[in-house]
Amino acid sequence: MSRYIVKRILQSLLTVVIVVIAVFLLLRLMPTSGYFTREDYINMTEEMRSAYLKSLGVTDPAFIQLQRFFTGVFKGDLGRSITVYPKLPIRTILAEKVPYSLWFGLASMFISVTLGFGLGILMARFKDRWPDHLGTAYVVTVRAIPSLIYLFLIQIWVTGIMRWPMVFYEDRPVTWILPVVSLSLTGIAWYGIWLRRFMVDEENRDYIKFARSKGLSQKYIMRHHVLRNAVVPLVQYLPVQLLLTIAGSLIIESIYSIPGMGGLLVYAIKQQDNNLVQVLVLIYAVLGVAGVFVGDLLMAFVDPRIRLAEKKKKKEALRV
Amino acid sequence: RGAGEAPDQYRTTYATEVKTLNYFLLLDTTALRVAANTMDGLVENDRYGKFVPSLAERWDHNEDYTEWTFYLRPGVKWVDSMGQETAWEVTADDFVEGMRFIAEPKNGIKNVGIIRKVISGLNGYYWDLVDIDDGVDIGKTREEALASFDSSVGVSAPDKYTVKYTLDNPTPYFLSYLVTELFFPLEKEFLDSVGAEDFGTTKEKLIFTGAYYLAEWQRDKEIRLAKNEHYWDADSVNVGQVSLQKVADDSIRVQMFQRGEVSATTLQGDQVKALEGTKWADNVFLDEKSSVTYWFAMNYTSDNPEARAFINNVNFRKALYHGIDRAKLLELVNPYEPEALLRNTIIPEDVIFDENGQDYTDYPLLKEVKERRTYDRELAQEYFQKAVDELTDGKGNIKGISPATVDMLPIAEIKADGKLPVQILFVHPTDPTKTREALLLQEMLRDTFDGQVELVLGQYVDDKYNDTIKPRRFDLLYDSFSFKYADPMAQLGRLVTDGSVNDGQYSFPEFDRLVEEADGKTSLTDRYEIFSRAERFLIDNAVIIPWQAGGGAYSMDTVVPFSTPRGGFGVTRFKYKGMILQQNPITADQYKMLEKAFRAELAPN
Amino acid sequence: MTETREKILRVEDVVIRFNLRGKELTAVRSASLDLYKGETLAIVGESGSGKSVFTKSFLGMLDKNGRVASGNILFEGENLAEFSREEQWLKIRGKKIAMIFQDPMTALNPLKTIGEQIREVITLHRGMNRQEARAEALSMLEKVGIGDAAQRYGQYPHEFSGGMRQRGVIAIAAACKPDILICDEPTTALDVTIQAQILENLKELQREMGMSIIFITHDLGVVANVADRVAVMYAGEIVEYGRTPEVFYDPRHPYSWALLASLPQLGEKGEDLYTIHGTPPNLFKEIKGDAFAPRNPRALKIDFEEAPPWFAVSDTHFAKTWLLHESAPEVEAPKIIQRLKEKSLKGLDYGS
Amino acid sequence: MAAEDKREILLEVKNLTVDFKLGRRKFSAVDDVSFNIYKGETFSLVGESGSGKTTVSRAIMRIHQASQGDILYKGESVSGNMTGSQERKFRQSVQMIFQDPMASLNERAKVDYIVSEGLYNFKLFKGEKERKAKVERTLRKVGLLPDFASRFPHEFSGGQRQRIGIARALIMEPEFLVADEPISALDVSIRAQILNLLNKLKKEEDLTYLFIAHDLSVVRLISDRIAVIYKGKIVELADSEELFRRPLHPYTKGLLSAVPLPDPESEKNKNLLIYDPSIHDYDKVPPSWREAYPGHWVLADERELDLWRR
Amino acid sequence: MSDDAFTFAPWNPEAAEETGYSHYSYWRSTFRTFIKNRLSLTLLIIMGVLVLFSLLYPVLASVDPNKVALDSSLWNRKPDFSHIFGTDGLGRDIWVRTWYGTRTSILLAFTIAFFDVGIGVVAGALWGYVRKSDQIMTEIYNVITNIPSTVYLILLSYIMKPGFWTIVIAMSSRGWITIARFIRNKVISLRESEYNVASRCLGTPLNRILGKNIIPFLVSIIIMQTALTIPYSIGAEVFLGFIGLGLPLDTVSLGNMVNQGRSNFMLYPFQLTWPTVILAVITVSFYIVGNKFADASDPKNHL
Ligand SMILES: Nc1ncnc2c1ncn2[C@@H]1O[C@H](COP(=O)(O)OP(=O)(O)OP(=O)(O)O)[C@@H](O)[C@H]1O
Ligand SMILES: Nc1ncnc2c1ncn2[C@@H]1O[C@H](COP(=O)(O)OP(=O)(O)OP(=O)(O)O)[C@@H](O)[C@H]1O
Ligand SMILES: [Mg+2]
Ligand SMILES: [Mg+2]
Repeated sequence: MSRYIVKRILQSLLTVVIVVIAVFLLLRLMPTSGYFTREDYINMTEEMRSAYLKSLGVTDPAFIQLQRFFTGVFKGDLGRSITVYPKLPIRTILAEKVPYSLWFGLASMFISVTLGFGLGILMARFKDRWPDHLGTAYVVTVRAIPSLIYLFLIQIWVTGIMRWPMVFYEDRPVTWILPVVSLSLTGIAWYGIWLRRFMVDEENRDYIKFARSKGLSQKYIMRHHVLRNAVVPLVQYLPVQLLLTIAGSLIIESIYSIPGMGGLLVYAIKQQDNNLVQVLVLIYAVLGVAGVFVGDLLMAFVDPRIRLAEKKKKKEALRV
Repeated sequence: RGAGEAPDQYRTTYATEVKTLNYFLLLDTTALRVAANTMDGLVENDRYGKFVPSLAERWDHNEDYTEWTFYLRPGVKWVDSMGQETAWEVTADDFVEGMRFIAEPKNGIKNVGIIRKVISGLNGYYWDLVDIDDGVDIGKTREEALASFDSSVGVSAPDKYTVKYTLDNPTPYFLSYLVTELFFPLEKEFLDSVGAEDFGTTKEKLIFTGAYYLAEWQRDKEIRLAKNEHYWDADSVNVGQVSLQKVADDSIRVQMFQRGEVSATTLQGDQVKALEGTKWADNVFLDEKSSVTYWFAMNYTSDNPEARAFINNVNFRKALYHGIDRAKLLELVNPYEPEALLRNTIIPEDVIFDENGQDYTDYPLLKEVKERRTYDRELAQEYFQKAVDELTDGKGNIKGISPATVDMLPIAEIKADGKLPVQILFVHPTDPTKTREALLLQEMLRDTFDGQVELVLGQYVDDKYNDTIKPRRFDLLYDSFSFKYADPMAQLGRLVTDGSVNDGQYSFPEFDRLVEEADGKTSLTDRYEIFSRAERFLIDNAVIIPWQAGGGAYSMDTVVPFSTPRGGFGVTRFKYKGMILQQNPITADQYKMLEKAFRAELAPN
Repeated sequence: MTETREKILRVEDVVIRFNLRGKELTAVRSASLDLYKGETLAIVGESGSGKSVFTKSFLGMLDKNGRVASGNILFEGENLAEFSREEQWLKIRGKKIAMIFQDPMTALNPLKTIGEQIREVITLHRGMNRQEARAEALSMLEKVGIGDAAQRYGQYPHEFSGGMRQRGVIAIAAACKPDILICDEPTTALDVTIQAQILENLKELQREMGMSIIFITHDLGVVANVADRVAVMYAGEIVEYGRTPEVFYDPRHPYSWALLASLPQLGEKGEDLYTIHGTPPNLFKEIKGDAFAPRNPRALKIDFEEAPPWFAVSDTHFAKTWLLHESAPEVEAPKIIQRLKEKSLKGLDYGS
Repeated sequence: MAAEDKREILLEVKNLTVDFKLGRRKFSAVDDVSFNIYKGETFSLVGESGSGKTTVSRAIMRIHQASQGDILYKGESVSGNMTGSQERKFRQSVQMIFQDPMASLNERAKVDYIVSEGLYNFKLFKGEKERKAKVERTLRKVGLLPDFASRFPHEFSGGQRQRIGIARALIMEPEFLVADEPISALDVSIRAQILNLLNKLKKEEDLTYLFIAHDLSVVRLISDRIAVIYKGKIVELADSEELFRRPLHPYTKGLLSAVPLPDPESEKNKNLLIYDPSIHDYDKVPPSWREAYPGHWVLADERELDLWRR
Repeated sequence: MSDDAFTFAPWNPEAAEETGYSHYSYWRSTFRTFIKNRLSLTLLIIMGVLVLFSLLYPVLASVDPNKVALDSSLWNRKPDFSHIFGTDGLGRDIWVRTWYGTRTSILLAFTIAFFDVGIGVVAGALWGYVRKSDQIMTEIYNVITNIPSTVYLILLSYIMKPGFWTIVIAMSSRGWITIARFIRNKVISLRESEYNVASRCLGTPLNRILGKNIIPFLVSIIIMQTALTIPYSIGAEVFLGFIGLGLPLDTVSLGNMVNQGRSNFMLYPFQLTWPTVILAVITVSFYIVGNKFADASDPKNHL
């Protein structure tokens, strides 16, 4: 078991390293002007620029740069932003932004899970009746229509009708509602549809029939057998989603002006802030990999069939 | 006045985060706003545009305007981000330190070029340091060079409350420099305590002398200014708080105004039109124009051979000059009276006056330009035909050009076939209005030149300079530069060969010569006369094509008009000192009334 | 002798229909059955003949699209066929009538320990507290032949072998001491050796608890082992039933003959086995006459016209075939079947 | 014995071991198994689930690789690499019938294709007409109607599908057929059909069978010789009647005693023998393959052999 | 009852072999099951009509969707008879643009789907069939899925010039892997299935095993995945447009129209409404049709 964990951690590390290297190589395709603030660039002569690049170590072989990057990360030094927040330590930026994304993420995750599970249970219980159809319609809408459109409409209309401020103000709790709800919409659909599917699958299992023949009531079976077992495969995905809430949501943070992580990467890429891009990618990769890893551990914990020794990868991309 | 109590908070939005609030490094209007309101310089503009005392109580200058002495208001303390007075008083040394800071090349103060040749000794000092940093042996060590500042640069503090500037040339308009950030003071001890690197990167790393202090700076969310209770002129500050909210998605700004979430908004043309017949129509008024000028720049050294050939042909440039219906383009912004926004000259009107009070743009050579209507379809076609005759073999083949694929990626890739229509890459930002402008321009040229001029549209995603100008990935674009000080040199001096705003990299020795000649004159009339010839040269040869004035947008506002400082230079127009807010949005009638009253007050000044 | 015994369950003319995407399928057509207290009744028939559906209806366990269209299922003075609400069934299921399914691999909840799954029923039906229920569950595990019950109690199904799981399933079903235990092919998925052991356990359990068992299988060997009486089912009908020796040694319905005669165990080297041709009828269609007739080489013309009624062979042995009609021609059962009797006299068990 | 040796050996399995990887662990599903199959006989392999029967058959069919040992068909090794023409010859003359008729037919192909798949592979027909004729003839041979060719497997009952599977093998005109539990997934009433068919084909086509089953009672009817396999090892091998008459190994005995018989009388007196592997004492001397009676082999040590023979 | 009734009936063992089943064809049943569902049939028809219309419209109609009106009175016209969806801020006809935009978006989505599914199927088949590739493919899968899709899209769209093929490359270079994963799982289960073993025993060459034994079972997954990729691709185009990395703004696409219409939504709602409605109908149709097809292609749901 512990050997398996060690092995998995090493494997995850490998994945992270590969991701970072891939992105690192991609970044090298971009012009080096990303290492200057615009003003510096204009003011410097060509020689000054190359000297500056040299001092940054950008002209070193890729391998050396990577090594330096990883060493820095290892020592807890994430470097400084170049163009997005010139000279600001990246650690400071993260410290400012992560809490917003995290709290919104956690709140919406809580809502997604509770409402999503509620929806799933309702849909499974009233399978092929109107609650199921209604739920399906909701899921289809959320999944099929580009989220930008309905999120925007929700912002315009709901704030108009409720006379709420259009953007987020930290000191006004009503302005937290819409971002959190908007963030939860897809999650609710996701949990709902999968829980429904798993529950329906479970309900058709032989052991459920057997449980019924034992004289257990429908309610009891639903609660103690069907729901419990249907939740298990979803448990695996909770940690990834939880961890990735740190990454924030681009659209929602943008339209509600939430100073979270969501837009940071886009912005860093657009501004060619290579240091920042690299750190962010590293973080996302670590979060993703760690999430999957914790998910697997959790899965092994809740599902007695999975012994960690048999690395039984049940990592299917769930798609609605 | 609107009903109810006047609000105590001015709220507005900004779209991109400021990178630093180091007031010597102003990069965008948001930072300008903060600097304008948190920092006072020696002088300022009042609401009529007059230069009035600020940190300097009074000043004098020598006969030929080469020595200026300012006498400081004693007892003014620097204030920190809590609004508390610090131990430091604003003294003459702070102004010397400010100059020392911007004179240091390592601090990367971009705008220092504007005054390098004004303050005596500054230019030499600056380049010495640059040379030393580049490893050039100039017979001095860096320490020696730094030590020479006090003796060689024309700024000094004869006593605690006296600042003295020595200038290379007679500069009657010197006061207009003083409202720029370059002349703001800097407290050395504070700077040393935070370090030059970090100065201005958080609110704690700044101290203030202005009407407001920076009470909150939450990146990507809010910048909040609060009234400085220790301000020397606190009585003139009517609004207690200024809040700048970051709203990246600006499609909702008008909504936010209508719902009372922001104090002011500008409106695009179709937004104005859409408000027709609503209750908001009453609240729309046309703002004043600013001294900023937009012009079309052409790339004389483009990689696109077709465009290069045509742009280097004066007849073609004139064809564009007359063929672009600028007013039509401005209908997107101002559907009702687009002409009002046009500007035909490079130097703005109503800003520069000679000893006789004559407006520079009313000098005869320019007056004609200023008043002409440039759009002339027939004339444009005529010029175009001439250009075609000169540049093509008559069968639509452009002489000396073989087909090639021009790589201007990521902006565009052009298949130059060496034939008419001539393809010209027009580069514009991605925002919807600018995109529509580009499309309209494209259609306009197509229409005017019968399809022989084909605008290829390219967008830069974020940064005009880095994405297009620097890598020279454009044939045509519009650019704008704010007017820095009250002399034509401020713009024309930057438009010479290798000038810093010469985007097109053209070289017209005649123009360069005229500018040099003008700059040598000390008599304003002479000076302006020669400048007007130089400017006329640019326009006659359509080297660049002036387009429109900045500002002048349709707006809705709760700020009582004309209550804030007025002036075309430096940070003046961003100041909120004196600003009065009202509960309800200003109505157009109110605006007109106040404007009339204001003009009347202004006249005697 | 059977008459004196108490009839615990009486099923009369049950018809079961399924609705399958708009079409109607008759899975059980007028099947009747009596079950006596303490006996084991086996139902045999080929796949799809309706054995499972028929017995599931005693528990109200038909799939949602199925229903008992007519007939009575009489148990303890109530007609189960008329039950509609879940609460009614909850009083019967598990407590009075319990059921075991074919596949031990899937009948247990993989995420609960075996112990929990037994205890759950005991707590529910017998109102015991945790401790008592646990003790009871342990003793059940031992009864079905699971050694080391205390340790096994806390294990999950995947830690059990197939045979163990099936024992676990039996323990669960028997935990409430039901009056009737329906075993739907409980050993088909298991190896013969394990099957034999489990059958022993089951018989023992029955002796101890005195319950009646309905045993569904298509393995006649198993029937011979466990059953007191046999019912032969074909295409949703019971075509013959009687005491086990009667049906084995003197079957009367051609389908019963076919079933027995085609057993490889009875074959003789070099001789062909008796075979049944063709496939069972399509249940979507109305069946006219004897359902087996198209596959029956000795079918009479009347078999295609009219369904045969029950004919009594003895007091306890009945068959539904026109061949028993007085005007029917004399037909011999296949040779193989006659051989069974001879073999039986010799003692057929191999190798001892 | 001498007489036996003269019989032609069609297939020779020598010390066959097949290993599988289970995670990190390796385990031998088939462990050092040897037997010969003579031309024209039906050789049965009997054992409980998971004992390695299928693995043996698949090793013969070259689906699994032998980890050790050798398989010789007509004297030529078929367990290693083969040239194209060798492979072709082998594939034609050795065919397999599968356990589960539901799973062994391609649901998306018509019977016509399924049956002629082998013909296509080796171009065993001259024209469409000949192929059709072959398919029709083979279908008839297994008792199916020729016009079934145009249908899909879905439409058939288990017995019919199994016959389609047999037709698929038969059309190649093989000499040797491996039948892996061909009847255990079928309904009782249908098993007889398939057994009869296999018997008939054996005679008519002069086939040799390797017949795999888990139920001893079934194989008696059709086998000439029977091998009993337990946990990857063959524990006993004898002529069919001999084995039934005189089973030696306790496992074989247990297996025999457990077989349910369709006879209430004998079932009532059934005496179940349960095999307990711990009765062996193999710690010091591992068992070896010994001939207890002529042609009757058993896996035992010296002591056991004596004991059992008594 | 005549005595004759008790004589033996004629017996034909062959007739007994006749199956009771109707002639079953997988595809026919799939199709039948699919069209039985009225909703999916309706959506399929709507979808077909929309797709066909958008593909044909530009061929048949003569109005240039990019025709800018120099006359500003034609800008922002509300829907009327001459412009049934109204005009946009430059007087371009929204009806015409909607169809051109639909075509662009559909072509984009189809292209992405084509590459996604094409690469996904080939890679997935190899991944599933060639055991040795499993480890490396799994690692690739981990790497790709561990880079958040937006990050990846943004990076690539930025490095390449914004445009049709950039989006295609950005989307497909990532999207194929999930499809490959689906295919792999299916192939693995097929690879081990008995009928495949049977084919191997018959010496069937790999290409025919693939063609006859594997691919026919994948077709339903392929169709479904294709159908589901389409709404996703359209959504991605809209998203990229939102962050300024979408198709060039002078390209008429639904994403661009939505993003342009959005900026003036409160003022000229019709400019957003119509493209959105069409877009929603298309994405929802593909989504539902994809899912319903998946249901219909499952033999369990066949009659
Ligand atoms: N839910 C259902 N919907 C439709 N038809 C059903 C349903 N359940 C069973 N059937 C049909 O009813 C018939 C009888 O099925 P049943 O399961 O009782 O057969 P069985 O005799 O138990 O067979 P086996 O030996 O294979 O278990 C079959 O034709 C089956 O297809
Ligand atoms: N491909 C494989 N990989 C790993 N293990 C396998 C594989 N195939 C079979 N085994 C294992 O090998 C052992 C023997 O299996 P095999 O299928 O040969 O048994 P069998 O006697 O045919 O059983 P059954 O009667 O159930 O068909 C079993 O433990 C099985 O789990
Ligand atoms: Mg059944
Ligand atoms: Mg097997």
